[in-house]
Amino acid sequence: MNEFPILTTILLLPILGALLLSCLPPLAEKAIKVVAAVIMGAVAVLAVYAYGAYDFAVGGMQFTQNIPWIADLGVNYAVGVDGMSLPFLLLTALIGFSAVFASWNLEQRPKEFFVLLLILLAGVTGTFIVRDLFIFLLFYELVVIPIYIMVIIWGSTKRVSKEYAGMKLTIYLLIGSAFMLVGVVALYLNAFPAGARTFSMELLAQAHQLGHLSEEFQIFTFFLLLLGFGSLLSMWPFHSWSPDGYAGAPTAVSMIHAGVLKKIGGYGLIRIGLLVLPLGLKFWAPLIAGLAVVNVLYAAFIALAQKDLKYVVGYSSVSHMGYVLIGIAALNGTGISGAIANMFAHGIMSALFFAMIGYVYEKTHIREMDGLGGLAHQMPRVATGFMLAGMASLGLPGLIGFVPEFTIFVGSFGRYPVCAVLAIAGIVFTALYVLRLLANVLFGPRRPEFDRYRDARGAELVPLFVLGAVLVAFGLFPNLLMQKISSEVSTMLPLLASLQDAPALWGVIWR
Amino acid sequence: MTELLGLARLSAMIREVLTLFLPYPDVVDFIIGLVGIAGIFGVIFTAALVLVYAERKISAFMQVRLGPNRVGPAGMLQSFADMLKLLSKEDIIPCGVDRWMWMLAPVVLFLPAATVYAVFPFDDGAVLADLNIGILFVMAISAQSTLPFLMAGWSSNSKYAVIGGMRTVAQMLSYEIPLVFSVLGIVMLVGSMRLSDIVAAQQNIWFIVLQPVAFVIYVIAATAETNRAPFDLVEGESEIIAGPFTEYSGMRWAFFFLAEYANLLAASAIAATLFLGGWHGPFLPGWLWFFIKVGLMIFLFMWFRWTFPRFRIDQMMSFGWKILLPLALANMVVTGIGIFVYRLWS
Amino acid sequence: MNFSLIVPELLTACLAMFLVVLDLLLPGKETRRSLGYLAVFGLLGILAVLLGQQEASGAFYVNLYTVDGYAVFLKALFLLAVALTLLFSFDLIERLPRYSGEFYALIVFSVLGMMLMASANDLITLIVGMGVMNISFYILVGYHFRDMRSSEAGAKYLILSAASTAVLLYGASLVYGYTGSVQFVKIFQAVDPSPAMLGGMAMLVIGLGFKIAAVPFHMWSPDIYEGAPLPVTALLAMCSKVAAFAVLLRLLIQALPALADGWVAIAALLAVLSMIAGNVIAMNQHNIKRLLAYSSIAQAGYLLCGLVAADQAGVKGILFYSLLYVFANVGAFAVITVVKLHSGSEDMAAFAGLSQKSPFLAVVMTVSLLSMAGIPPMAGFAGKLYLFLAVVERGYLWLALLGFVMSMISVYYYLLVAKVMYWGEPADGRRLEVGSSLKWAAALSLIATLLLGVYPGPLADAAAWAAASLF
Amino acid sequence: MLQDYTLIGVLILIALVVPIGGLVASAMVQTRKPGLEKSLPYECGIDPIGKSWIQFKASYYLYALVFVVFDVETMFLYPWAVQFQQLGLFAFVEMIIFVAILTLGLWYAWKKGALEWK
Amino acid sequence: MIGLEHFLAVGALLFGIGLYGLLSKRNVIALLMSIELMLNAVNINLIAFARFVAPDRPDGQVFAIFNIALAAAEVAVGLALVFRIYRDRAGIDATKLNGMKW
Repeated sequence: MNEFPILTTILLLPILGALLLSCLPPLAEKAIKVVAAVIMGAVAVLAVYAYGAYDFAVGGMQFTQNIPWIADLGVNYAVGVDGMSLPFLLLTALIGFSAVFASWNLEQRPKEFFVLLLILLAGVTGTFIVRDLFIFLLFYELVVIPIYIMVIIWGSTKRVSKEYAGMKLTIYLLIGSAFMLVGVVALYLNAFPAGARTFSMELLAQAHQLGHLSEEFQIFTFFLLLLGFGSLLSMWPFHSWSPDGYAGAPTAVSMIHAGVLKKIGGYGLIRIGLLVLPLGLKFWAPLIAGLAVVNVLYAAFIALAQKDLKYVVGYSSVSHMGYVLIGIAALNGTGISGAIANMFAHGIMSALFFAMIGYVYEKTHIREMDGLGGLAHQMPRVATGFMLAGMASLGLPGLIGFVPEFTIFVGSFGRYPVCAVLAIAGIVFTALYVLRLLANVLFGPRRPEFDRYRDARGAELVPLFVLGAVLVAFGLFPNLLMQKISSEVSTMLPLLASLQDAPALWGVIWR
Repeated sequence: MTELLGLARLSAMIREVLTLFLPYPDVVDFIIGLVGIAGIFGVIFTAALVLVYAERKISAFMQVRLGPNRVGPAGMLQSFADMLKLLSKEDIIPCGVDRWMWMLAPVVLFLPAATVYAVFPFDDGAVLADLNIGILFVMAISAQSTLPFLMAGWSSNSKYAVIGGMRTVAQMLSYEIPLVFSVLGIVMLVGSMRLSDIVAAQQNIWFIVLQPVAFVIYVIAATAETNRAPFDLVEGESEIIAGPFTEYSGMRWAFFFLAEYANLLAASAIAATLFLGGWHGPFLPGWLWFFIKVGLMIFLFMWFRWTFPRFRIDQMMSFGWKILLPLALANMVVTGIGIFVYRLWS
Repeated sequence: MNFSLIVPELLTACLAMFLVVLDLLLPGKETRRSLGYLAVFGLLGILAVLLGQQEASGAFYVNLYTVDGYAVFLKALFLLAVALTLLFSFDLIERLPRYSGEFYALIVFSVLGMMLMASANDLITLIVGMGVMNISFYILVGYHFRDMRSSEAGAKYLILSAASTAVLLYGASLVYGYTGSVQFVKIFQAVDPSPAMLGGMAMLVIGLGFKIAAVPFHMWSPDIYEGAPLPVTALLAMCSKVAAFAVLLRLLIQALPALADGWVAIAALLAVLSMIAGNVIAMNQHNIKRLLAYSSIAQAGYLLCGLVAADQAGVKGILFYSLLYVFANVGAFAVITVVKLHSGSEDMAAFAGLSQKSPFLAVVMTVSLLSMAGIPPMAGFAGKLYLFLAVVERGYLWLALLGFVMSMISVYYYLLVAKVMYWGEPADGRRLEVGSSLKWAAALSLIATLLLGVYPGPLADAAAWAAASLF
Repeated sequence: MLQDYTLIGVLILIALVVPIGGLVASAMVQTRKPGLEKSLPYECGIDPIGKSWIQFKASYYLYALVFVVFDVETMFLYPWAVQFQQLGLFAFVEMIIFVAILTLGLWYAWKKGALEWK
Repeated sequence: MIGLEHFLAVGALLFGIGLYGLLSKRNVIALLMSIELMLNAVNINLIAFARFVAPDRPDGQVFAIFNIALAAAEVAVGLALVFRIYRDRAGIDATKLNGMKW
């Protein structure tokens, strides 16, 4: 316990940064941006260090810290990372770092923007590293408010007004979380008898083993959680906030939101849904799989019909989340590993996507595909970023997207063959809309009206390099990622195995 | 001599006689009480007749003229003549009045005027009901006479009456407060609200000496409470005809009149009891002393009437609230301090 | 007699009268802003005195008046709530037709009444405290006498409240008659569930239930809340309700534990009715004050859950929740004040586009409303958790579940307001004028709401300490 | 004690009977000649104009309100005054405070013009 | 002899009358008067109890005195408000107090 509290530092740095920024004069734009960059840089370095320093041999939670927070409720400020949360921590730090640079040219009220950005990042980081459900909830909701404000102030009004987008996003997330709250409180009350109550995720996970949670209770509570996490993960039919929200949000928010925030949903489904309420997940898994297929296909179709770049990527992210869901629903080690990995991969590529769209829009003030074209001539660097993100998105081997998706298919095929096949079919549509996008925006004849726009340069290149490097590196060496994940998933295998005979929705209906 | 002619002795004699016929002491007490009640009504009616005459004579005296002098010797029977006239006058009920209220008003006015007499110590031991809250009873009951004025004024369907009724209420309410506060000093001195105790406490020294300010306040406030000049705005005939009584005539009017004189007598009796030592006095029997003092007070009130010009209503109101009330409060505090100083000193 | 025990009350009374005197001395034309600040800082000073002597506890004047942790906590709550309320309502008070000096004095008097109620340990003190509070509130509710609704609300409040007080008093007289004492403690000793005694207690509870505005004694509150001037509405929603709760808890828990089975069932019924009716009717309101009125009925329902628990945890939940409800209310009403001053209306429509005019205020409003709804990380979540937890421990799981479901329903109408603020287009382009003191109050409530939500520990400890003194 | 009040009750009864008796007696001896002119409300001889139940100036009500407050305070003062000599200095100081508050009220009413005949 | 029950009966009757008036009258003044009746019923109860149940302690009487003071203050404020309403809309019918919907 005497070691350096690395996770707390990661968590506190952005908050300290936010405080520091709020003390700076609002006109010192440069200083504000530099401070934010330095802070997030430090966070990224620490996160990378943590990623590297995690000891597989030992496994489990590491870098832990445990401070009693609200004694009478059994709430502890407990942090720690394991193989499952590490990728998300890294993801957050990298995207956060990139997001600062993606907003480098922001001119409207930069001080407030970066303050909120840092708070947002602190919140997101918090959700991934805390091991206490109560604190998890606090961070979870803490995230919503800065997003809300950032969308309505710095967002852009295109197809829908930014107020509409911000509000829709908030309402969906809040209502989803409201159901989740009920579930969590019910869980808290039922897991342990009075006096021994706790919010600690690990202890709660033992409640199932101890037989404290009845099957009916798990089924009911999991459904409530599914509503919350599902809407965060943009599970159909709770997805519609997502494209609108991305379209309305400023670049950095889109990046963080698509890249990291959504993943809280998937993370929560595994961390709480699977580990704490396994019987519930098992029961609802067929439904999740079914909805996941709808997610994949429906969103891909819609994406095909979109003209606005952000909407294309927005629906694409909804579609990708379908894969994640199907991986979770597979309820085997492979599927779950794939789901986690896919979330990481999608985070990186969608962040890169949004960053690039942000550059294009910032320079040309056009987001419609029809108005763009041939940008590869004028902006080769941006085009490279687009290409990387697009190829990763359609699962090109050698890039980050391939291995996770493949793993998911392998995992889910055994359990839901029809769904898996349908989802694989979805890849075709993905390829279609990604290629259409790339073709429409980047290629084609050189358009002279874009000649006056300069390519991304200087600080703007940071997101491209950082995210692109990860994209390629993790694509070429998937073990960097998969090893961590599977080390953690392997500890879940006994649990998964014990679920084999538990009743599931389909079974109930067939019978 | 004083004992021989005292009312207490009278009641003792009656008791003796009655006990011969009736073996139940309760019933005897009750009958003696009834006799007392009869006495009280006798006093009220006699006083009304006398006072009507006296007022005319005194006003005439003040204005250096004769006053009533035709009916009976020196006009002494004038009051009886008036009474007969009023008795036989036609009872007109004006159209548009609120009938019940209008008819009830004179009756209701007479009630409190008569009831207060129950607690007056006319003589040593001659009290109809020697209540331990005597003075509070007096204050409470006499305050009730506000209501019939308002009833009469309001129900008469006449502008003068309405204005008169409103004025009465305003005036009587305003002077009620200093009146009540002025008596507090005496209660503090005596440590009892029983009127006989208060009288007994004045054996050696009258409270007019110890509470001169209270006396002045009381007299002024009582004048206003009885709606007498210079506070007769209620019925000031040059302003609002006769105020609430404008529409009354005959016997009904007579009862207003009767009640007014009963009130005057009561106010004087209270003053005599509280400030002038009640029935205390040398040589003469107590009840005689009492009536002498009451007579003096009545004379004082009548003197006022023919000496001071009538107040304007705003003057009257601000006088009550801004001068009398603070004065009464100050009097109370000073009395308290005085008592403490006296205690320390002795 | 240990007078140091009642120093805060004495100071409050002095402050109120001092305000009256100063108001008379100041020239007539001057705005009474200085008086307002004096009131605020005076109350805060009294709060400091109160907290400084929190160790002092004991009974004053043959048990008529007790000073214990419970009372101190509630008094601190009242002082804080009123100080904050005054802080945000200066501008509004100065727009009242006349007599803004008295407004401050009356509010301070009402605080005095509440403080008396918090400490009341016998029926007489209870009646006196309640009377002082009530009468101040009658005047305050009808204060805006150019506004017909205000005087109408004042009259209605007076009649209904006085009637309920009469019922309460009749009950009190019966209780006194059958126990021979007015002290709560003696009532406890003499308890003998004869029908008359039970009837008396029932009438007492009905009278207090009216003040709490628990269904079915709630009919007055929407109208009164709508008609009263804004700061008064705020105080009615927070303080008068909590003051009545203070008495109810002391009376039932301290004096009548023997009859707990009976009144717990009644409290549970009232809680259910209040939560359901308050939340359901609130969904259909367009006037923001009415909406908050119904919402406060629902809040009374949540608080009643703590009474159902009838143990230390329940009381702690009530105390904790009351305090955070104060902060949420201050935030919400501060924003409503701005909107009212700006547009002259309290309709939901007047909030349209507030986010564009003042993002800060929109955030304050949203956070406050979400705190009332009980969404983390706002304080309301922790509060509801404490309350429902206490209920569950006693085996009323269904009540807690109902409470949570109702909280979720409430999210709907709270978010409607947020929707209007962020979604709607502002009706005009005028700049929003926000006084600096109002900003302070709003910011304070915002910070407190968030802080209590994230780190409720110390306050929960304080509430637990206060609750412990009741048992 | 009770007998005292019984006597007072009898006194009140008689006081009620006396005026009624007077009215009855008067009714027996008087002559009646009703007429419209006679029964018109008095307005200096001309026909009455307008309604007589008119709205009155606020001052009347203000005085009444101030009265209610002050009158009830005396209720606290009288019991105190009776026991004054036994209670000692402490109660006296308390009552001075009470009177001071009362005076404050009076001053307030004064300053605010409630005692002005407007 | 007159005992506690008689006083209580009077109190209850008075309270009932007040309650009836409160529920049936429409004039605000009448409502105030009904409330006064109820409060006076309480006072009768208190004094009777003080006399018969606990004659050694002054609790009941003190209670009653405070009651009276409170009732007076309530009425003073009530009348002021009624006066205000009367001036504003020339009528004090309680059913007309409907500027706001219930």
